[in-house]
Order: sequence, then C-alpha cells, then structure tokens
Amino acid sequence: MTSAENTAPVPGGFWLDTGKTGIRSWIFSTDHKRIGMMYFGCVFGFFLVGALLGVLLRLELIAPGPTIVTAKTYNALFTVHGVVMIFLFIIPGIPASFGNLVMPIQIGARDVAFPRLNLFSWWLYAIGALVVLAALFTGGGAPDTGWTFYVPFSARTGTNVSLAVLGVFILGFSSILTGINFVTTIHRLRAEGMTWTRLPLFVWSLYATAWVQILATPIIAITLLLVVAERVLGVGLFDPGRGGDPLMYQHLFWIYSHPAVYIMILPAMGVISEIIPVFSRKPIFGYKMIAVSSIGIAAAGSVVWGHHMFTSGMSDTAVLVFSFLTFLVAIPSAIKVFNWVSTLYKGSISLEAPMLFALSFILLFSIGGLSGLILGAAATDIHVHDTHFVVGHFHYVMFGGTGFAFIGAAHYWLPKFFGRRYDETPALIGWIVMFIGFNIIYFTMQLLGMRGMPRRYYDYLPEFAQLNLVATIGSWILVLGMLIVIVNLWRGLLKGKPFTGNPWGGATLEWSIPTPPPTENFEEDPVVTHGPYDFKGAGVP
Amino acid sequence: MTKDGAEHILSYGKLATVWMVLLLLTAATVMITRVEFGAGKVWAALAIASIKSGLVIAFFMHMKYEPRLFRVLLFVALFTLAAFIGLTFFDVLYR
Amino acid sequence: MSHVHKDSVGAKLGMWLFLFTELILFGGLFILYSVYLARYPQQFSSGGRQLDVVFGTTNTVVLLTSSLFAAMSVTAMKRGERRATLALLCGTLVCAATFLVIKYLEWSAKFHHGIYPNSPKLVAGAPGESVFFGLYYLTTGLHGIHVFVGGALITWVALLVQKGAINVDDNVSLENVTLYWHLVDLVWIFIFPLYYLIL
Amino acid sequence: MKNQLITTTQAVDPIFTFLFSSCLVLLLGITIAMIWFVVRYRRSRAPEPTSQVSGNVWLEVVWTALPTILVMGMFYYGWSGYLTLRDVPKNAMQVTAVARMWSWNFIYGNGKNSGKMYVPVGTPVQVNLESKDVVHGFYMPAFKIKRDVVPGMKNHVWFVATKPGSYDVFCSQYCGTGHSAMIATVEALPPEQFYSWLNQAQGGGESPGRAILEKRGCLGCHSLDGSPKVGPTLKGLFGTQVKVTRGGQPAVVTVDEAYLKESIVDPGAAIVEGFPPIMPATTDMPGAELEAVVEYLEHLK
Ligand code: HEA
Ligand code: HEA
Ligand code: HEC
Ligand code: CUA
Ligand SMILES: [Cu+2]
Repeated sequence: MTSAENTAPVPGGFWLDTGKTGIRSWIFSTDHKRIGMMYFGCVFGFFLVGALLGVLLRLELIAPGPTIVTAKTYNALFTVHGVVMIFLFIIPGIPASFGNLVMPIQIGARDVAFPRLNLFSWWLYAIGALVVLAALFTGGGAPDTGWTFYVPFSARTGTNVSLAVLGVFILGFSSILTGINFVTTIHRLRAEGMTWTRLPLFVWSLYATAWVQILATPIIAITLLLVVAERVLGVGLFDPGRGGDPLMYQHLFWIYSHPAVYIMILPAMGVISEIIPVFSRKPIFGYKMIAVSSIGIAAAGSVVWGHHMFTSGMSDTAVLVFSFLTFLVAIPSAIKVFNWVSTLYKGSISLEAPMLFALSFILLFSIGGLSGLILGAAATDIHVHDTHFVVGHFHYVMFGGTGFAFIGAAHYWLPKFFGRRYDETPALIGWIVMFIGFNIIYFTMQLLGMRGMPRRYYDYLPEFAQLNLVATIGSWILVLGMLIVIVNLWRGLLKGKPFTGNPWGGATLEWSIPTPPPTENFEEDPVVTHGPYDFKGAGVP
Repeated sequence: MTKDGAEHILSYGKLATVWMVLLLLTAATVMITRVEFGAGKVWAALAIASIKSGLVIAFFMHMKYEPRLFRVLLFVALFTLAAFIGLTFFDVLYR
Repeated sequence: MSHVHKDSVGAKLGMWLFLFTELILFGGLFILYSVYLARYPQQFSSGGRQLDVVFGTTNTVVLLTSSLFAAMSVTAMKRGERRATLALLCGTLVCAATFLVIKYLEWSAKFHHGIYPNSPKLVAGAPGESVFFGLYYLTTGLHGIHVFVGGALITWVALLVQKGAINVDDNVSLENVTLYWHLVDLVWIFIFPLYYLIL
Repeated sequence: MKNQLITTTQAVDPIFTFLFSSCLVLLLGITIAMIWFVVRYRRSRAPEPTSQVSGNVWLEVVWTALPTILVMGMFYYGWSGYLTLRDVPKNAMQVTAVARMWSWNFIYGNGKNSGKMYVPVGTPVQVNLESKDVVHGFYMPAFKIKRDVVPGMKNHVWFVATKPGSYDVFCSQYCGTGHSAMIATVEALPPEQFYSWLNQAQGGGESPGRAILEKRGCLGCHSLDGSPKVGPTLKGLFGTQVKVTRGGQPAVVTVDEAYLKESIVDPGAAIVEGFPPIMPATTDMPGAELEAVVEYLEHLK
C-alpha cells in the first residue's frame, strides 16, 4: 500500500510545514499537536522521575531496619513519589498529552476552542512543576506529609509543605483550564456530521473527564490554600485546639481526590475503547453503554469520597451512605469491562503492542477494581485501610490501568505523529517482562496488606520481610521490562521503519489525514458520514 | 456557519428595574434578620439571597437569553456543589 | 472555513465553565461555613454581631450598583455607544475601588480590636469564635482578591474599548469580563447575609 | 454461659471470604473469556471478523442487573460486619490509649498506666482513643480492628482476646518521622494474672522518674539503653558535653540540671546537633515530676 516503504522519509507535517523548528516555535506554539507533544515529553519525564523514586522506596523496603536512607528521607521519598506521580504524571497524563494530540482531529477540528489558553495551561503546568521541584530543595526540604497532606501534621511539620502545596495549586489551575477547553471544544467544534453518537469513545471519555476536572478541582485549590493559610497565618480552621475539625480537611481533600482518580482512569478507558475494536476489526460492542457509562462513572464517582475515611471517626451514617455509593461506581465499570471483552468475540484479533497493553489493561484494572470493592465494603476496609493492600490496589488501577493504557496509547498514536514506528518483537518481550514484574510487586503488596503491614512504613517487623523482598525483586523485573519497552519505542520513533497510511486500520478521523498530520490537520473541513468504529463505512480494508 | 440567532440586547430600563428589585430585596434581608425568629432567619436570608442571585444570573448575566445548554450546565454545577455540601452533612449531622 | 473564526457562543460557554469553577472554589469555604455553623451556632452568632452591618450593607449596595453599570455597559456597547460604554465601565471601577476602601476600613477596625487570624485574643477566646473569624477573613479576603482582579480586567477591557478593539461587532471579551464581575457580586450576595446578618 | 459473643475477627473474616471468592470468580471468568477469544479469534486463525454485531440489549441488561445485585449484596454484608465492629459489648472493660508522636500509653480505670497494654483473656475491651498532637491510627491486625486517633475527637474500638498471647498494635495513620516505630504490644493474660498486674502499685520497684518518662511518651523518641532513636539517647547523658544550636549560634553545653530542665520545658531553646527541632515542649509538668525526671536522668548511666 505504501510506496515509501524503503525510502525513509523525514518526518514532515506539523513538525516542519510552518518552516519553524526552533525551541521558540514549540514553547510559544498554539498548535494543539505541538502542545500535546510538549505535554507528552514532560509527563513522561516526570513518570521516569517518579518511577525512580518508587524503585528507591522498594529498595529501602528490601529488608527490615534502615537500609539505604533515613526515616525522614523515606517519608520525603514517598511523598514526592506520590505528588509527582499523581499531579505531574497521571492526572495530566492522557488528557493533556494524547487528548491534545488526537481529540481535535478525532472530532474533525483544526484546533481546540481556545488555542492560546491551551498554551497557557501548558505554561502553568511547567511553572507548577518547577515550583514543586523547587520545594524539594528550599526551605525545610522536601515535604514529608504523604501526598494527602493531612492536617494537623502538614500544618506543623517543618518541611517545605507550603511551597509544594502552592505548586500543586498551580497544577490544579492548569488542569481546570484544560477541562474548560475540552468541554467547549467538544460542544462547539465538531465537524459537520460528527453527531454525539458518532463521537469516538476516547472523546466521550475526555468529555466526562473534563467535567470532573472543572467541577472537582476547585475544591482541592481551596483546600490547599487553606493548608497554606493554616501554616502561614495560623488561622486554625482545622486545629482542634481552636475548634477546628481535622476531619473537615479530609472531607475537602477527598471531595477532589476521589473524583481525581476518575480523571486518571476515564481517559485510559477511552484509549482502550479505541484500541480494542481496531485490533479486533470489529465495531465496539455496546457503543452507547460505554459512552454513557463514562458519564455515569464521572457522576457517581463524584459522591463517594467518604470511603477514604471509614476509619477516621466519621459518623456511621456517613459510612453507610458512602459505602453504598462506592458500590454504585462498580456497575458502570463492570459494563465497560464486559463490553470490551465481548468486542473480541468473533473478531480478527491482532496482538500488536497497543493491543497487548489494552488487553493487559483489562486484566490489571479488573484486579485493581475488584480489590477496590474490598476497600469499599465497610467491614473489610477497616482491616486493610492504610495498609499495603491499598497501595497494591491503587498501583493496580493507576499503573496497571492508566499507566499501561498510557504506554499502549504511545504505541498506538505516536507513530502517527512521528511517521516512524517501533519494532514488534522487543515490544512483545518487554511487555511480557513488565507484566510479570508488575504482578509480582503489586500482588505481593496486597498480600502484605492482608497480613497487616501498614503503609508509609519505613521499617517493619521481621514477619513481613520475605514478602517485601519478593516485591522488591519484582520491582527490578518491572524496571527491566519498562526499559526494553521504552528504549524500543524511543528508537523506533526516531529511526524506525516508516509509518504511513493507516496500518492499524482505524476508522476514526485521525487515520484519514496524512502522517504526520499537517499543522492545519484537514485540508478541507471534513464531513463525517460514518461512525467511529464503522470500518466498512470508512473504507478500511 | 450558523449565526446564533439575533442577539438579545437588554434595555437600560429593564436593567435598572432589576437593580431596584435587588436593592429592595437587600433591604428586606436586613429587616428580616433583625427580627427574632430563630433558625428561620437562616433559611429566609438564604432564600432571598437565592432569589437575588437568580435575578443577577438571569438578567445581568443574560442567562435568560442564552441557549438552553447553558442553563442545563449551570444546573449541573449547582447540583454538584449541593451534593458536596449535602453528603458532608451525613457525617457532620450524625457524628 | 476560516481557521480564526470567532465563536462568541463558544467563548461565553468557556467563560461560564470558568465561573462554575469559581463558584465551587468559594463553595469549599461555604461547606466549611455550614459545617461550623452547625457546630458553633452560639459563637457564630456572637461573632456575626461584632461585624459592622452598616459597612456590610453599604458594600452590598455598592457592588449591586457596580453590577448594574457593568450590565449596562454591555447594552451600550451592543448599541454602539462607545462613550457610554466607557463611562459605565469607569462607574464600575469607581464602585470596585469604593468597595475595597470600605473593606479596608472594616478590616483595620477589626485588627484594631485585636481580631485577626492567630491573634492572642482569638487564640484565647471560645473555639468557635476563632473559626468564625478565620472563615470571615479567608472568605472576604479571597473575595477581595477577586474584586481586585475583576477591577484589573475591567480596566483592561476599557482600554480595548478605547482602542476600538472591542466594538459593536466584536464584544465577547467585554461580555465575558462583565460576567466575571457579576460572579464577584454573586458571591457577595451570599457572603453578606451569612456573615453579617443571619446571626 | 453468657450468650455467644461474636469477636471482631469472627465478624470480619467471613466477609473477606465472600468478597474474595466472588471477585475471584469474576476475575477468572473475564480472564478465561479473554484468553479464549484471543486464542480462538487471533488473526492467523480468523483473518476476517466473522461478526459485525455492535450490541445486544439483553446482554446489556443482564450484565447491568447481575453486577448490581451482586454489589448490593457485598455492600450489605460489609455494612453488617461493620456494625459488629462498632457495637461494643455492654460489659466491656475500659482502657484509654493515649497516642503522641511517637508512642502509645495505656491508662486504666484505676489510674494505672503503662506503655504496654495488658488485657484479660475473654473480656471485651473498649479502647478509648485520645491523641495529644496529630492524627494517629490504632491498628491491631490480629483482631482486624482499626480506628484513627484524632486530636480533639472521641473515637474508640473494641476487641476481645480469646487466647493468651501478645499482639501488635501499629500506628496506621501516617504521623511523621517515627510513624513506623510507633508500635506497642498487647499482652492478653489469664484474668487472675491480669488483675494482679492491674492492682499492683504503679511502677513497683521502678524509679518514679522512669515511670514519668514512660507516661509522658518521652520513650517514643528517646531510648534509655544508648540506641539512637528520633531523639538522642538519654543514657549517660548527664555530665557529657553536647553540641547544640542556641539562637542560631553553635554552642557547646555541659549537661547539668538546668540544661535538662530547659530541654524539657523549652526544647526549642537549644537544638542538639544532628537532630530535627521536633521535640514538643512539656509545659504542664508539675515541679515534683520534673525533679523526679531530672533525678532519674542524673543517675542513668
Ligand atoms: C486510577 C485510579 C483509581 C481507580 C480507577 C480506583 C477505582 C476504585 N477504587 Fe480506589 N483508590 C485509588 C485510585 C483508584 N481507585 C487511590 C490512589 C487510592 C488511595 C489514596 C491514598 O490513600 O493514598 C484509592 C483508595 C481506595 C479506597 C480507600 C481505601 C482506604 O484507604 O481504606 C477505596 C474504598 O472504597 C477505593 C475503592 C475503589 C473502587 C470501588 C473503585 C472502582 O471504581 C473500581 C471499579 C472496577 C471494577 C469493579 C473492576 C472491573 C469490573 C469487573 C471486573 C466486572 C465485574 C465487577 C462486578 C460484578 C462488580 N479506592
Ligand atoms: C501513577 C502512579 C504511580 C506509579 C506508576 C507508581 C509506580 C511505582 N510505585 Fe508508587 N505510589 C503512588 C503512585 C504511583 N506509583 C502513590 C500515589 C503512592 C502513595 C504515596 C503516599 O503514600 O503518599 C505510592 C506509593 C508507593 C509505595 C508505598 C510507600 C509506602 O507506603 O511506604 C511504594 C513502595 O513500594 C511504591 C512503589 C512504586 C514502584 C516500585 C513503582 C514502579 O512501578 C515504577 C516502575 C517503573 C519504572 C521503574 C519505569 C522504568 C524506568 C526507567 C526505564 C528509567 C530508569 C529507572 C531506573 C534505572 C530505576 N509506591
Ligand atoms: C517528638 C519526639 C520527642 C519527644 C516526645 C520527646 N523528645 Fe526529647 N528530644 C527530641 C529531639 C529530636 C531532641 C533533640 C533536639 C533538641 O534538642 O530539641 C530532644 C532532646 C531532648 C533532651 C536533650 C538531650 C541532649 O542530648 O541534649 C532532653 C533532656 C529530652 N529531649 C528529654 C525529653 C523528655 C523528658 C521528654 C518527655 C517529657 C521528651 N524529651 C520527649 C525528641 C523528643
Ligand atoms: Cu502515629 Cu503514625
Ligand atoms: Cu476513592
């Protein structure tokens, strides 16, 4: 199909067609693709930073007693690991990078609704990241509160919490602006014929995500400001000595931070909903249910925050209500899983890298999500709350879920934007190693949690030694797998085989335009005549 | 391109009327809260504040003349905030 | 077809979405307010009585009037009355300044009486009282910052009107800035009874 | 005999079993289906998709309804177990656990206190939780109970030890540098032994200074045997020279009575080199106690 099989074309498209290539043409560009690329670079960089810290955490836990760092350093390590992973990697992760890259193309637009605001969001992200990093080296040193910043501890520790929190505040602002931009874009800039039922599921998931970003993020903003007020002004709103209630901090924090986990997972689910039908050559099963369940997850997910506080001393009535609502979220998630699996039935399944990551997403997310049910049930949560069971749960959903989807999306979409592709065999080997390592480390953590090992423990009793050793070894296997995957992807995008036309056979609009896409995306405004998974209608072989 | 209907322009007179009503309502709140009727005060004052904000949104902010989508979304936002407050009270009230 | 077409509905939609986030930002403080009011009705009531109703009411009137000016400026612009628009925007600015001055007077009076965050008087006083004034300062402070930002934005659009960059055909920025200004008013509509009156 | 007492473990364990087994069944089902589809319909075997169906209303209804029923069952079962955890038996013995950074102290009805919790076997114990500073968490994995210890709030847990033995208490809620060291032990004793311990005079034979150190939580940060903890060891401290920072200036002091008192009442005044300035000031210690502590430290060699 491609005539350019052996002549290696230099990437063209938006990389070169404006004639501008200097750094200023990037950091001041309002092109959604360039901004998406910049986000991808930053987000991925921070993922590696966070991952390195995670590996250090595991190294410290290899044996009981002090091993490589002091208790104080360990506490700073997991705090920074958590903050970097949550606020710098996973929340902007898929929406800001792949959302920016492909969403406007998928709806047939030339850019997002507010391109300059989009650039501003990226700047805010960069500034927020710098502020967070600055907090590590100034004042009293890296914050040691855990990423949850619980008062009263965060109000009295001598470390540099205020600056870190301010950085997160700026990051929150960036996230809000992206959300506003996406909602407006999806409402206003759909091409002719791009009806709501022809919207790719990735776009649906971004739409739901954007609403959570808009409606929940302001709460974390005000909460973090209150922490600063507590530390700097001594307002005492959460200080029990002055009539404040530390639990109110927890409420406010989780009002945002629970919905935030759906900011993390919904776009990942969107990615999976794109990859599965394409690599099965079959329309997705239950399009409408998947689309609606994204909204359902966003809506129900906004009212379950109390499940992080079952042991806190919150009223029993609240435990009842929040436990109940938590279980409601499981239903739309179950709908999605069942529909994805059914899409495979009677398809023609090709196990290339994106599909491998998508299929393992379903498994790992299910393990994580099902362990979430154990946390959601009031009686069982009491035992495993604040243990490594929870740590296992969220790494399964965040890394096994969103992380794997992120890597899958990188294999699926980045060739489209670079015009070159990675090799399949190393990708397959890397994926196997990762998958094995991943389960060793995090399944072991869940076992540890069941046996009662609390989280955020620098040191532990000898009875937990064996399993911790196993988990640490698992982390090295995981690193090995990740290295293979990343190096292969990286080399492929820069020097790999050319990638043109529509090799995956996708029916969404991004596959109908040249590779790499030109700055204007479409030569003429497209008119959409078929659904996103209507492969016949799109003329895909 | 679709031109989104003829734009609605509010007359000065209408705006001034709204302003007068707002001032009257302000006076009403001050008065109501000076008399003694216990917890009823809170709700009365909040009710008046809601009416006032309704007026500001509908006229000053043109909501009355915007596409229906805007009103739906506003409702979603308000509902979300209400849910946040309401659910928090499941804890606070029954602790 | 053209890439840089102006979508005024889209722009307003974006602005409204932003206003929702502002609403919820203040919403966080209102959550705290309602919870602590339920817990310390007595102290809130005695705290509220220490606030000056005259200052509060005056500021309410000032803000409502500024909102009126802002709304009228949009009408004026759409009718193509540039001078009137400018005059009305200036009126809004004057109100904004008045509001801030009154707020300043009010705060300094409180400071003078030893009531400010972490003041010895509050630390020693009843627990609910320190919570009440803590919330009072944070809420009105945050609101004050919004008034300030709103004022800056109004100045900016006034300059654009002056330059003719905002005109009869293209005036979403003016509309959006006034929307922001109305939000500032909207928040105050709730702050006023909750802090100054109810109790 | 009394009517059957359900222990906390008995209440929670079956729920774990139920939840884990239903999750396992679901997970296996999904995994097997996926693997089967991938093997059966892989491209080399099925070059073209053999179906283009894009949905089925009945299937959707079924896999919405069944999970709904299942999760409602899970919810209800989990909630009922939680009620048992919250429902303290009437005759429960009362103990107060005082948490501070980073130690536990247990206080009994008769005023006796101890760094180790002793409980009688077979008697339900209600532990009332009290925090002196930040949020801690009282966690006993052996009994599957946990509750945060929040300053300014009254929280409690209960449990009953059915066998003599010693059990761990962890601090589950992150509380700073010493969080993972904030471990205490519960000794479940046969009732006779327990009551003879309870009625023994406080600190029998031990010096009163030591008992105060224990009660005040000093031993959470200071060891008496020379091993380093969050704070410097108190062993052999008296009479030595320590490098401190006083008012921003480095200085060397010889540890005497005045310095010890200052260190306790106003620890911020002079910070020992190499340690963070985190020691809480103890201002409410009666003079006699202070003397006793200093007296004890003077002789701790
Ligand atoms: C991507 C992020 C993500 C996602 C998607 C989820 C999803 C879920 N989480 Fe998780 N969670 C976190 C990130 C996430 N979580 C984090 C970071 C924390 C810890 C924060 C901290 O303290 O630091 C946490 C903590 C946490 C707790 C608090 C634990 C504690 O501290 O005690 C709880 C309790 O209810 C919980 C529950 C759930 C539930 C019920 C879901 C559900 O949405 C899961 C739904 C999915 C499924 C149910 C599986 C798929 C479906 C099937 C396989 C079909 C069959 C299913 C049925 C029939 C039901 N989570
Ligand atoms: C997206 C989110 C995310 C991701 C991907 C990870 C990834 C990892 N996490 Fe993370 N983790 C969190 C989010 C995440 N974590 C959060 C929110 C917390 C809670 C913090 C808190 O309590 O406040 C936490 C807490 C946490 C703990 C618990 C600390 C404690 O409670 O005591 C541990 C311990 O083992 C841990 C380990 C790891 C490891 C080993 C990885 C690894 O999977 C990383 C493996 C990946 C790689 C290594 C990438 C490959 C790297 C390269 C190719 C570059 C070269 C690198 C090397 C040579 C090392 N994490
Ligand atoms: C939160 C942990 C913590 C607690 C609880 C604590 N200390 Fe300390 N203490 C420290 C640290 C850290 C230092 C060293 C830094 C400094 O001088 O403040 C210290 C220093 C001291 C010193 C000076 C030691 C020296 O080497 O010069 C004395 C004496 C002392 N503490 C006694 C006590 C007594 C008595 C109590 C109980 C009433 C107590 N501490 C409770 C952490 C603690
Ligand atoms: Cu005390 Cu953790
Ligand atoms: Cu949650």
